[in-house]
Amino acid sequence: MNEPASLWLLLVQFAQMSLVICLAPLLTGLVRKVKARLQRRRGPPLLQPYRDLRRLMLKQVVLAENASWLFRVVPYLMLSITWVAAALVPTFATGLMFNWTGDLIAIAGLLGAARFAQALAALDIGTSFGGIGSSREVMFASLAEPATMMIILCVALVAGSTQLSTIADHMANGAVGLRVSLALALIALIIVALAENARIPVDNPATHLELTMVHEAMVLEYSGRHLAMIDLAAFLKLLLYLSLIGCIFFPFGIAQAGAGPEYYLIGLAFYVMKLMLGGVLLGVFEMSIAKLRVFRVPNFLGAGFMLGLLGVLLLYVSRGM
Amino acid sequence: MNLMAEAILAALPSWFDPLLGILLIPLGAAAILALLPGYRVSAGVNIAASLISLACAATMLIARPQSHAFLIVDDFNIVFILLNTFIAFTTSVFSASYIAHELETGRLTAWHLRFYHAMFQLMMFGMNLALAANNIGLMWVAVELATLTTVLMVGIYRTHEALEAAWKYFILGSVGIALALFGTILVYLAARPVVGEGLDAMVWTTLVAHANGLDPSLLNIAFVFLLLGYGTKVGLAPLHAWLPDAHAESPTPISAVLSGLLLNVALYALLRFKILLAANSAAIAPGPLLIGLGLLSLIFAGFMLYRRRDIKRMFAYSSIEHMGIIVFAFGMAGPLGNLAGLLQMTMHSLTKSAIFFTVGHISQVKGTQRMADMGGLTTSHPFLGWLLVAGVAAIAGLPPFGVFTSEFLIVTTTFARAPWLAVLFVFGLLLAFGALLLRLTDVAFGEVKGPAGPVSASYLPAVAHLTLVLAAGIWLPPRLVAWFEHVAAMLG
Amino acid sequence: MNGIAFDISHMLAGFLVLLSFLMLYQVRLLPLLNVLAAHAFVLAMSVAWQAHTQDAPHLYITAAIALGFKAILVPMVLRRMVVRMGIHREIETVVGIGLTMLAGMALVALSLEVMLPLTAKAEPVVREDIALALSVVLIGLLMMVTRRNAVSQVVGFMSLENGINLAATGARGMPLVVEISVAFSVLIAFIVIGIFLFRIREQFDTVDVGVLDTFRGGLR
Amino acid sequence: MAYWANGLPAGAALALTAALFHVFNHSVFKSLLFFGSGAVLTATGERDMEHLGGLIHRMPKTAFAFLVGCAAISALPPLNGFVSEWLTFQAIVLNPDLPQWGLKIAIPADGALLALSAALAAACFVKAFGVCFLGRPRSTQAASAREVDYFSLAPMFILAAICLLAGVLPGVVVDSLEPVTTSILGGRMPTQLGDRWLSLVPMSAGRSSYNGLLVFLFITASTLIVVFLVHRFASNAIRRSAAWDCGFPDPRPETQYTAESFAQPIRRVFGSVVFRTREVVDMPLPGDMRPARITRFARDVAWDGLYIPVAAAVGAMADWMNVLQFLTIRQYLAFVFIALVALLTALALWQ
Repeated sequence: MNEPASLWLLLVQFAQMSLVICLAPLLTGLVRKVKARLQRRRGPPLLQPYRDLRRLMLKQVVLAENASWLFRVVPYLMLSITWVAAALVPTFATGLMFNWTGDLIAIAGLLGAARFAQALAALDIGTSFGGIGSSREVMFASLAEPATMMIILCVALVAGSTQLSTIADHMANGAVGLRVSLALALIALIIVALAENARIPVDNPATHLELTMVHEAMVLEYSGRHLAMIDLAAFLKLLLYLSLIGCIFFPFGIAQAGAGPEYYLIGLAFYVMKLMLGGVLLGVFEMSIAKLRVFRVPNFLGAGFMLGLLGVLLLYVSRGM
Repeated sequence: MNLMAEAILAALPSWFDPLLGILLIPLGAAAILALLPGYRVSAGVNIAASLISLACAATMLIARPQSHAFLIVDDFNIVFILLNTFIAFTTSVFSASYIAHELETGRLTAWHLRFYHAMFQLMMFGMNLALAANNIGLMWVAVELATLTTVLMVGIYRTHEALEAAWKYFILGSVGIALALFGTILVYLAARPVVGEGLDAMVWTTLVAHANGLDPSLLNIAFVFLLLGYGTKVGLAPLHAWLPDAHAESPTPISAVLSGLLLNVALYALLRFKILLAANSAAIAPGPLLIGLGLLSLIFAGFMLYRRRDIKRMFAYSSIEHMGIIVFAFGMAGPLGNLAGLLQMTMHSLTKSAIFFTVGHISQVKGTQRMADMGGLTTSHPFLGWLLVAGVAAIAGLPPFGVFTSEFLIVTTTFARAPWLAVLFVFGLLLAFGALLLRLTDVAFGEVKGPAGPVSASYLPAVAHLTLVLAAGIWLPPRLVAWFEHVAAMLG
Repeated sequence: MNGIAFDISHMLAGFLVLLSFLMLYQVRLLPLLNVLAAHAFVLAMSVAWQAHTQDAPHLYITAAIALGFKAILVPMVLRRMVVRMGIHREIETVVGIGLTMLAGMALVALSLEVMLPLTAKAEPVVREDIALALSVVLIGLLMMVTRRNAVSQVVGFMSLENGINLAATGARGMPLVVEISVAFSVLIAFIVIGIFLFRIREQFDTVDVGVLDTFRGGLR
Repeated sequence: MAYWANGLPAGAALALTAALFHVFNHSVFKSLLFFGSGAVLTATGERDMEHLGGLIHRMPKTAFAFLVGCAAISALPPLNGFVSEWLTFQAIVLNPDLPQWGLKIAIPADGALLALSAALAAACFVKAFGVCFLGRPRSTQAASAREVDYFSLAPMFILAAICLLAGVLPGVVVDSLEPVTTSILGGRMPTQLGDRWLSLVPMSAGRSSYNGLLVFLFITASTLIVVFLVHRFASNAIRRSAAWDCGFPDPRPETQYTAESFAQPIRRVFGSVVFRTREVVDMPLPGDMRPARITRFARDVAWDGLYIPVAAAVGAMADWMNVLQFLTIRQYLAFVFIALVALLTALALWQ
């Protein structure tokens, strides 16, 4: 650690971790509220996700006969991995104590691990729903992951490092200016975020229609506390992507490393405001577009991948000028 | 080693001159064999004569007889003489069992046998004379005698194809020989003003001594004629037409001798004149001519290998390909190039004759030479099949065997001096490699085709040759390398 | 070599080249054999004359061989064989007679162009002999290449061999000339016997027509 | 190679270490996976994935080791596969200002291909593990499989441990590779072990670093917290019942996803480009009782594009040359004649 491990820094780190896990359900509640409002209905209250989680936590778990130990271990794994990934992303301040443990690639890797575990759990029961869910998820991943890598490459080339906090600092105060490749990377990141979080154009989070669901198909067999953990992991993932977009592309207001507590509060305020804005935008976007056919999604994700690659190429080429 | 040498020398009677030995013994044996009726005895005499001439050649290795106007033994031709006599000996052992089988099947009658053995020894006499000749005219006559005897042997089966092959060989051979003679006359003409008229203008040693004084332009013309003349006998590409048919239609011991020995003798004659030309600074460098012909025959034979149906004809084309490689190596010249050429020639003779030994027995067992009708050899005749596989692996130039070492040396020298040439060379090698292995898999592996009866074969010669080649591939004794390097320096 | 001797040997060699051209011109087999006999006779004369001028007695033996064997014996045997075996009399040429003559002309020019600047140092008679000998050799080869009949190709080979004999004798003091000419005559003897033994009728290209179709067409 | 050619020893050392690290990793987890498949083969006598399934219930230990292998090969963070991929990415990101234009395009393309292959590997091993070990057994042998003996289990677990250790302590491996890079390239990566908390620092601390140990500790810590919280507050009642069958009570194992159907989406996305795959669906008309069939045609583009044309060219050339075997003696003589005349004219002109 770059300065003596004082209790204060540890405290800030834990504050970030707990903040992340508390805000996640609120964000999803907000998105659902916005969508309902746009459909001219009142919709569930903002805190409904918290109540759902509590209800699921207390309910009894119904396991299929064929479920193995893997099926029961996966929810815990998924929640902890996603929570670690979310904790690594700087929210209200950069340069936190554990920032150098993992960079952007580590976060992508952790998300990959969570997806890997979930796909396996889906196959465990041996019903065709799990199969359809995981095979489609794996197909989307085989396009989304390269796109993520391209975005990371692009951003790393601009900022000179793959470390998230250094990227955020560089973006915040570096004379970055408006770069075409960064814009391309942003659009690609949005496309990947939509695919990863199973939002509308790629997959409908609210549906139970066998043919269309991907994410829901994988978690069909889960119930009780397992389902609660998986839902929480999903909420965390959505929050992670929004904070990722926030800290890389809109870093204003984020507190610099080692700044006083009052900067943290300002940073926190900006962060919450960014989240709310992101949630609303996501709700509006989901309302304005219909779900793509499953085999049109590869073109959609392919476009993301191409944009990322184009961004990187532009960076390589422009640097040579 | 030299302790043992002194012991042998002391034992030898003083009058015995090994040089005359390697000439008179085959001649005498030929005369005797012409009279011997019984097959078993004549085969024995044949083997004995070859063994004695091999012994003489070996003693010559130790105690070098002094050369005179007509006969010479120097470092250069001792390599060829030793190789010739050794392979002749192993071929005579092989031909004993091969001919016995031919007698049973009735393809050859007793009268043929007498003629065959006499011609065999006469051919040996012709070749040894050609190798030992110091006088280029004498060398020409000897090569012509060897050609004549082999033509008669090619036509021994008297089938239509055999006669047609013998006829083609005869005509092309005679035209080649005639051109070579014209070349020899031109060399004499070039030497006459410098060395003076008469016999010593034809003696090779004096020619080399005065090489620089000879008229270069006349030498060039002479070399062109000699290249085309003796080149026909070496079987280089545009002049090769007689070789595949002669090999395919003649009895296998003869095709083994043809590709193992006769090609080398003709190459030896060509190299004698190359030394002459290289010694004369003003004359054109023989290198490019040799490289051109060598490369042409390598690539041509490589392509022709793919469509062959007769197994012996395929290995005949492989001989053309390897003579192309050897001539290419000597064309590259330089110490490493010549060394590689010599090594490649030795390895090729040993491997190719071993292959022909196995192919001889295979065609006897399967009763045919068409590759389509023979298959699954490693299952029907395991020892024979695996011997063939080893032989083909060696000839294709796979690593453990000596052929790979020499080809490797050639490629290194060529890459050092002319990379694009090396690319062409390697392309030719790959072509031949592909064709040979493609054919081998049909014949050696797969399900058994053709009769699978027991075969009474003498495996010893083929095994002896392949072990020698394998040994050369793994470790070359320093004395041998020094000896070859000295010869390579001579070759210029 | 005073003027007269040079002129005679030059005249004989030139006459030999003329006969070679005459051979190219022949259309029927029997007259071709007569020209061959004349060709060998002139060779014998020139060898004898060389023997006389170079006072090399052994050359007379070569002259005798050339006269007896090649001028008389071989053409006679060939003629009887052609008559008795009914070998096809008409000479089929690959390329028209006119074109072959032109090619022959070009070959003579080539050999003169190649040989003469070379042997500048040697005596004029030797240069003449070698140049003309080369042209006879080339014409002989041309004849072998452009004729379809077996016998006419053998005649081409013999004329080629005569050219080489001329060169050998022209090279003053060349040893072993006798042995070489003996070896060659043995060769020719074998060829002639070969024709008779194997009964070559139609195409020299194959032993006999029957063989033609079985062995073309990729059986090999 | 590119960095070395452009005289960047540090970058070259990093790239070479990444490559060597991956070679080491590959040998570890690939042999682990092979041991696993060997164990499955001995236990069930089956190699075809379509006949396996549900082995996790009967061979739990092999399944666990195989799972660690699959996770490692799919480059998932705590394990070693991820570290070598991470190092390779660092090498790619390292310095984009290479002079050669070709490299400017090639390096990002490399990055893209690397990412694509990592993702596809993950997909492949989800399929491998899911179809073989999870779900319900598709054949009697799979149903009656028994766990293999400890002798074959031991190597698997040792290798799995190595995977985890190399993933958690990459510094150890990188430093052991250091003599190799110095001997080959002269340059070397900064020593890793000296750094606090053993984090992997490819170039300089400021740029980027990855700490395998802490990530692993983080994951275990948060898992423990979650487990503690859930077991503390949530109910831990469990009830077993039949899986959701959406109204079609058909227990046959064939209704599960097989390896073929699992890969069908990916094949449809990538296959048409790479292997020219074409799927023909034969749907019977309504009322016609014969089963619908879907047939798939795939072509190996490399085989058709490269090998066959070369073989055909050599064959054609061989055919064309083959004519030369069947000429007449006169034509062969013509070759000799032409060669002679050509050489003589060359000499005449040359002299």
